[in-house]
Amino acid sequence: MSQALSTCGLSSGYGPLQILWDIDFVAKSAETLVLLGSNGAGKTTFLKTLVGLIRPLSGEITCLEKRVETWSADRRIRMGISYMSELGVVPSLSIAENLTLGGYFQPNAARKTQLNAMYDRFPDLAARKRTLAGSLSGGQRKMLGIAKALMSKPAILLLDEPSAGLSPLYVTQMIELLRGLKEESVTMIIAEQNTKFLELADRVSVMENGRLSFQGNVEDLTQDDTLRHAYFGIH
Amino acid sequence: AKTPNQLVIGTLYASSGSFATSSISSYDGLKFWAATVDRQGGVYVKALHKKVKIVIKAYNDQSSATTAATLYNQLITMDKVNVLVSDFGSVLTSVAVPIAQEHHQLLFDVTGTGASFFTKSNPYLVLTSLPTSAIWPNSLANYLVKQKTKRVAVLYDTNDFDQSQYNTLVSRLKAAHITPVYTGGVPTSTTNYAIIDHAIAASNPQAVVEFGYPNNDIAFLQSLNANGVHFPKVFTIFPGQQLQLMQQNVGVSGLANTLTYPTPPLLQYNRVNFGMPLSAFEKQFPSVEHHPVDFLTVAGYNAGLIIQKTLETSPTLTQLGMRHAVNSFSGTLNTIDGQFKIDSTGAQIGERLPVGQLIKRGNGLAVKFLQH
Amino acid sequence: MVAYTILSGLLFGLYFSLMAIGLNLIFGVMRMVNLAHGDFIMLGAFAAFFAYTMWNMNPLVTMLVVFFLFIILGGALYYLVVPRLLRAHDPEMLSLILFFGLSQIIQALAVIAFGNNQRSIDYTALGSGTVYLFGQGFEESWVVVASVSLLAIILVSIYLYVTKLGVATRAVMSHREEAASAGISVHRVSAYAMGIGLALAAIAGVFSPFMIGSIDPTMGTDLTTTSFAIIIIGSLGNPIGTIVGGMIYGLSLMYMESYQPSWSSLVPYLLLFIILLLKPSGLLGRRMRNA
Amino acid sequence: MSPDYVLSVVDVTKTFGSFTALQGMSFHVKKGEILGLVGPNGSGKTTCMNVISGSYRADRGSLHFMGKNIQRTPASKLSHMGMNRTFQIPRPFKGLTVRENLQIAATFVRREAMGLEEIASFIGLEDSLDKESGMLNSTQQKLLDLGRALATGPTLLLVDELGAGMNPHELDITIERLQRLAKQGISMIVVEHLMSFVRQLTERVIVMNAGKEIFEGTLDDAVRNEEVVRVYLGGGTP
Amino acid sequence: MRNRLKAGSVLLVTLLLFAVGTHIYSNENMWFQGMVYLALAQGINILYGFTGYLPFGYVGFFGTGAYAASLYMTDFHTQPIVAILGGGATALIVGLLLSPLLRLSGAYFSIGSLAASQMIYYTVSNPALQAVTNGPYGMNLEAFYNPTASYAVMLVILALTLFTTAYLRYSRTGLALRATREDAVSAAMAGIPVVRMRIMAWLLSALIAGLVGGTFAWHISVFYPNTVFDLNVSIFAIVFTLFGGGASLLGPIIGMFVLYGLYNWIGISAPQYFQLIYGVLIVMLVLFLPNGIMSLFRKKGYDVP
Ligand SMILES: Nc1ncnc2c1ncn2[C@@H]1O[C@H](COP(=O)(O)OP(=O)(O)OP(=O)(O)O)[C@@H](O)[C@H]1O
Ligand SMILES: Nc1ncnc2c1ncn2[C@@H]1O[C@H](COP(=O)(O)OP(=O)(O)OP(=O)(O)O)[C@@H](O)[C@H]1O
Ligand SMILES: [Mg+2]
Ligand SMILES: [Mg+2]
Repeated sequence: MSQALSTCGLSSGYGPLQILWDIDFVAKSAETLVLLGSNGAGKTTFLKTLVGLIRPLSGEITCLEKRVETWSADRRIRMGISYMSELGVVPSLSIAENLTLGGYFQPNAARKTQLNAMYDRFPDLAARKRTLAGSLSGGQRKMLGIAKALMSKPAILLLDEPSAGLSPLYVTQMIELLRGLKEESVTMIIAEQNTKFLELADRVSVMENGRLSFQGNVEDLTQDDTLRHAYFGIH
Repeated sequence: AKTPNQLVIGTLYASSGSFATSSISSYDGLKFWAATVDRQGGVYVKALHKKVKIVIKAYNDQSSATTAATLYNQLITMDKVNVLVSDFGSVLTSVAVPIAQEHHQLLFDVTGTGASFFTKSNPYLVLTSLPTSAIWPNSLANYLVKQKTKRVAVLYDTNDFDQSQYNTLVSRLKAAHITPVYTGGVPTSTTNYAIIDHAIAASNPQAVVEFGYPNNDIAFLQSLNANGVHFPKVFTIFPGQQLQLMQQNVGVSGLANTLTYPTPPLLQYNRVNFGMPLSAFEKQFPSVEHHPVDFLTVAGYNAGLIIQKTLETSPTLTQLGMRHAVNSFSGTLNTIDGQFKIDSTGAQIGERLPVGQLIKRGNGLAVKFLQH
Repeated sequence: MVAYTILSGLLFGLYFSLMAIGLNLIFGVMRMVNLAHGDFIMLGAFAAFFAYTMWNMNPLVTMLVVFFLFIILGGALYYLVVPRLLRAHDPEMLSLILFFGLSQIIQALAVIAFGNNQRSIDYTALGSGTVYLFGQGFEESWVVVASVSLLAIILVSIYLYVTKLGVATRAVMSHREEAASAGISVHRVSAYAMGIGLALAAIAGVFSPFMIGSIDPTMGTDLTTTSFAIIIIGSLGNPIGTIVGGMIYGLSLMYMESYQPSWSSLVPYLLLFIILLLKPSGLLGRRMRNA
Repeated sequence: MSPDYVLSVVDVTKTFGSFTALQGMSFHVKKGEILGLVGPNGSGKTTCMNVISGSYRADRGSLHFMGKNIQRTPASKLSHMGMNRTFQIPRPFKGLTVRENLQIAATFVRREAMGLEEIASFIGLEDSLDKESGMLNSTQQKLLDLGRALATGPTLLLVDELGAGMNPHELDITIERLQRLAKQGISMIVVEHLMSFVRQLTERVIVMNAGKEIFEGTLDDAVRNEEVVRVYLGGGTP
Repeated sequence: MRNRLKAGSVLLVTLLLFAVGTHIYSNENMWFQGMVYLALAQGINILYGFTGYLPFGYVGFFGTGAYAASLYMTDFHTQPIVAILGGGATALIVGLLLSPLLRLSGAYFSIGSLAASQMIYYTVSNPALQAVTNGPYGMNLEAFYNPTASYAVMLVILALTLFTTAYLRYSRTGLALRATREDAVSAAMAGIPVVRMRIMAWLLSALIAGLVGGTFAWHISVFYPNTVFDLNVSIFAIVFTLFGGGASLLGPIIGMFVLYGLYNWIGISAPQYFQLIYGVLIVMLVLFLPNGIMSLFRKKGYDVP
């Protein structure tokens, strides 16, 4: 299996404030990786750096065999990365426009078919095409966010807390959806807190205070006492 | 160094803002006068019994009255100028009047003709050019009456200068039993007269009088041309004062046949007994100041002449002393700008403005005098 | 008289929309309050003046040249100031001050370069005839300008609401970081918007000698306030609203000039004020939830 | 109106334009009770909190807090009366320090409440008191919202998705904190999607769907309710 | 305690400087205008620095105060000082009438207040109201002209203004205003009566501008509507505040001394380039020192009043 996305010695942060320290990370092609980590550990920062919204301080990022750390975000996204941020949507555009935005680099015809596919998959969105994303509830926004991220038929999908604020039914649906994508061999890196997502994971990475403290499969994680304690509580 | 070997004249000008064009002209006129006298070794100052060079200290008020107030103060209190000359126009002169009075400094007012400035209680003010605006329109009123113009439309801009013209004109006309068929005041900032033209045309006038500042006159005359609205007689003020500027903007055909108050250089006074006559001024001024001759350059120059005469006459350099000297030669002085004569409040009453019509001659315009 | 007033209000309304739309675009896309807007109009006006007096260039040609020049100028200006400004705490308010400074610079340079005189272009440069609309005669130049304005506004609307770049532009308007996450090159899109915004101001300037009268280096300040009134009446950040704003402004201004000229200067501000109080987000504004 | 009720909501309706977000909601909160408010996304839970806390005004219906009609009472007044809340998207005073954030609430609402230090350690921010609150991460900001609410000494606390984005360990700590507050007699309405969280905290839940109440009772009964399962929980119980 | 000492000494030094200033540099008009701008800058500071509302039309209150005070003097022959108080009160009433503007936010508010001030201006200067306000032809208070007394009154008003800002800087009212500025919804939840606090700051700044306007009118004694409704008055006051740094006592003082000093210095010696230099300075300031001079001190860890 080839590598889809990897970093080597990656450090990153906001201006003078360094958040990530020396991260070596590998995601193989068609693999699903769940990124755990307590609050403020730097998961969001890591994803943003991968996609190019934050310039790394040092280190390398390799994506689909190309060195991309100096590339702008749009260039990386055009290569086939897709990123769903914690916010996920553009508030003052309508649902339809958000989706168009998601398929920005697609040819017109492909975008149309993909758009219809999304409406089929998310009937709630189809019902309110012209509603502004900004007036949706928290969970509705997440749904729109994921649909938008899928519009570009990405090879690599980065998701920042897709389940935060989702109702149980939707969480189940979200997991089903991602399982489908997994079968389509999309490489996924999912920053999550909800342990149900571990069902999906081929491997797990744990981030602590801006460093990668664990990378391995789910069994190894549950075997590790300290980690288990930290991430699954006392149960 | 008991006796100074130079005299400082302090003044303001506006390099930007709404009064800039006029202000620069009159400032250039004053500078020209200073250059002229300095070339002859200066002005003879009676109080010092010798010739003294003239230095002009000038600040830029950018057409702001507030800034001007500070700068007048600066000239008086910090620079301690010997002679104070105001900037162009009523607005920029207005703030100088109380400041000069408070500091007992005589103010030579070049063109600030607002009637309210001149009071018996303030001896520190002298107007050097132009009559106070209240007496300008006499000749115009006489002309209209004599021509039996029954239907007159009067449009004016709402500022001191134009409003007092308007008031005077209308009361003179009413005295002759002519009630204007249309009157209207518009903001001085008006630059588009198309709609107003239509409104005036609806009253079907024989003569239309527009009192404005240069910008207003330009915009008004332009819109008449562009609209194709035609009035038998049209009067505006500034073609007579700043013909070149008007001609540039309105064009010869746009100005042809309109009425105005001609002033120097359109109007030539022949009995000049002090300073250059018009012909000499027209020859020398452009080469010194690189600025075409217009009325305001003449007015600026004229202010210099009045100051010169004051210094030559006054036995002392105190401000009130100079004021007395002005009184002493009032009525005897004939300059390029006509007779200089002031009343007891310091207001100019010697100059009278005739009415003239601009006539196309060759590629340019000439004046036909209609009423003195 | 009534018909004349209404029609001229509509003609001027179109022109006023053109005058203001660039300001709205810039505000919408990058939340920058361009207080130098009127000064760019002034620069356009002087471009038209010099092109006409020196080379006898038709203002319509000047318009095209100016449009491309100002797109470049706007793009450059964007990269020079905006990215830096956006890093500050309250960019919207600071932009107000920054562009005020810029406005001072432009005015000062213009006074130094062009002098203070009022200038105007021969009104026949855009056609000297009279055009009859519904039995009322109008200056040909008004009709030409109004038509060009209409065309320009339609093009802007197509750009914003039909093209993909337009969706991207509006995404940037809404949320810069989210737009970047979707793969949009935020800086490039914004630079375009800035360029187009200034270029629209400049072409409005090219026509100003025919619509608002003579020009001078300090004319910009008033035009900026008028433009603001127009876009707020329509709604800030909504370019289509600008057309509504321009029309309302044009009509009420012409009405007042015909019947109550001394109160006409009050009109834009009164309208603006009333609309702000009745519907704080402008006539076409939509509100977002806040909790 | 029973004096035992801290809050009663009767027939409250709220619309946004043509969209009805709340449709005749009625319920009450007893003294010292933690009421769970759950429901699918967009069912109107946050809107309900907004109406109660005075951020929005109800179009119809009545609201009583501590026996007083609060339909037209502004939010600031409510906090003086002893009602406070946290936000789904946290909103601290970003330019001010954690300490100032807490101080403001404490000085403006003079009710009996925990001391500043106590609150700070309660929400686990005792080491960040002089940090600008904009620099905190989102969970910390949510906790700061909670801290600010506590500084006003509330009798009723509205907690909107405090747990979203916390890992299981942090969730446990948070649950324990909220239970401690309940023991002190603070009534709460808790909106949350994590069923384990809701189960540990509440005895009674209200399930909403499309702006209406569809169920009231214990969570265990809710889990067996057909409609609740269909619209909210889906197949398996989480 | 230390805070009070610091604020007190800043206050005292500033006032003392203006009290004896004319003996150092005798252009008293320059000092007077300096006080005018400083008081206005502090008025802006109270509103913008503490609540985030940037009133572009602040000059509306200034002009209102100037006109009201003048009319009280000329039409009712009141004592200048009483007339100035009346000017302040009138501005306060106008502020109250305009308080719905506070429903707007950000640029909307700025432009809305600008519109309001233009409305006042075009109403006051309208020829149709010549009988009341003398329309576009301005006011003449020659009969009351007294530069020395008006200078002293201005000094007192400045003292009150500075004192008010110092109070806000350190009181819980000031903290509450700043919280409102950060997040109004949260501020309400913290028990702050948001609307009332905002209106209070708004009225306070209106009152200051009204008093200053009245005194200015008395001092200058002849003026036209566009002198006292000149937009540049707002803009200067805003730029001075931002240059120094808002929400502090010292910021606007520094801003005024540096920029107004520069204004006079360049304006007097190199007038043709003044506007250019000023513009460049403002642009640089915003780009490189967006939080004002005070942020330099704060970065170094000094707590300045
Ligand atoms: N724009 C920013 N400027 C400065 N610091 C920031 C910024 N955004 C985040 N941080 C800091 O960076 C650190 C890591 O934040 P990050 O958002 O990456 O964490 P996370 O693991 O995604 O946490 P969460 O679970 O809350 O989403 C935190 O300490 C946070 O305070
Ligand atoms: N200010 C508003 N304007 C327009 N629609 C709104 C507004 N506030 C809420 N809504 C709508 O009301 C509905 C309920 O929203 P609300 O935020 O209350 O849902 P919720 O139950 O809290 O959902 P979630 O669990 O996803 O947070 C949603 O469909 C939302 O789009
Ligand atoms: Mg995160
Ligand atoms: Mg919610």
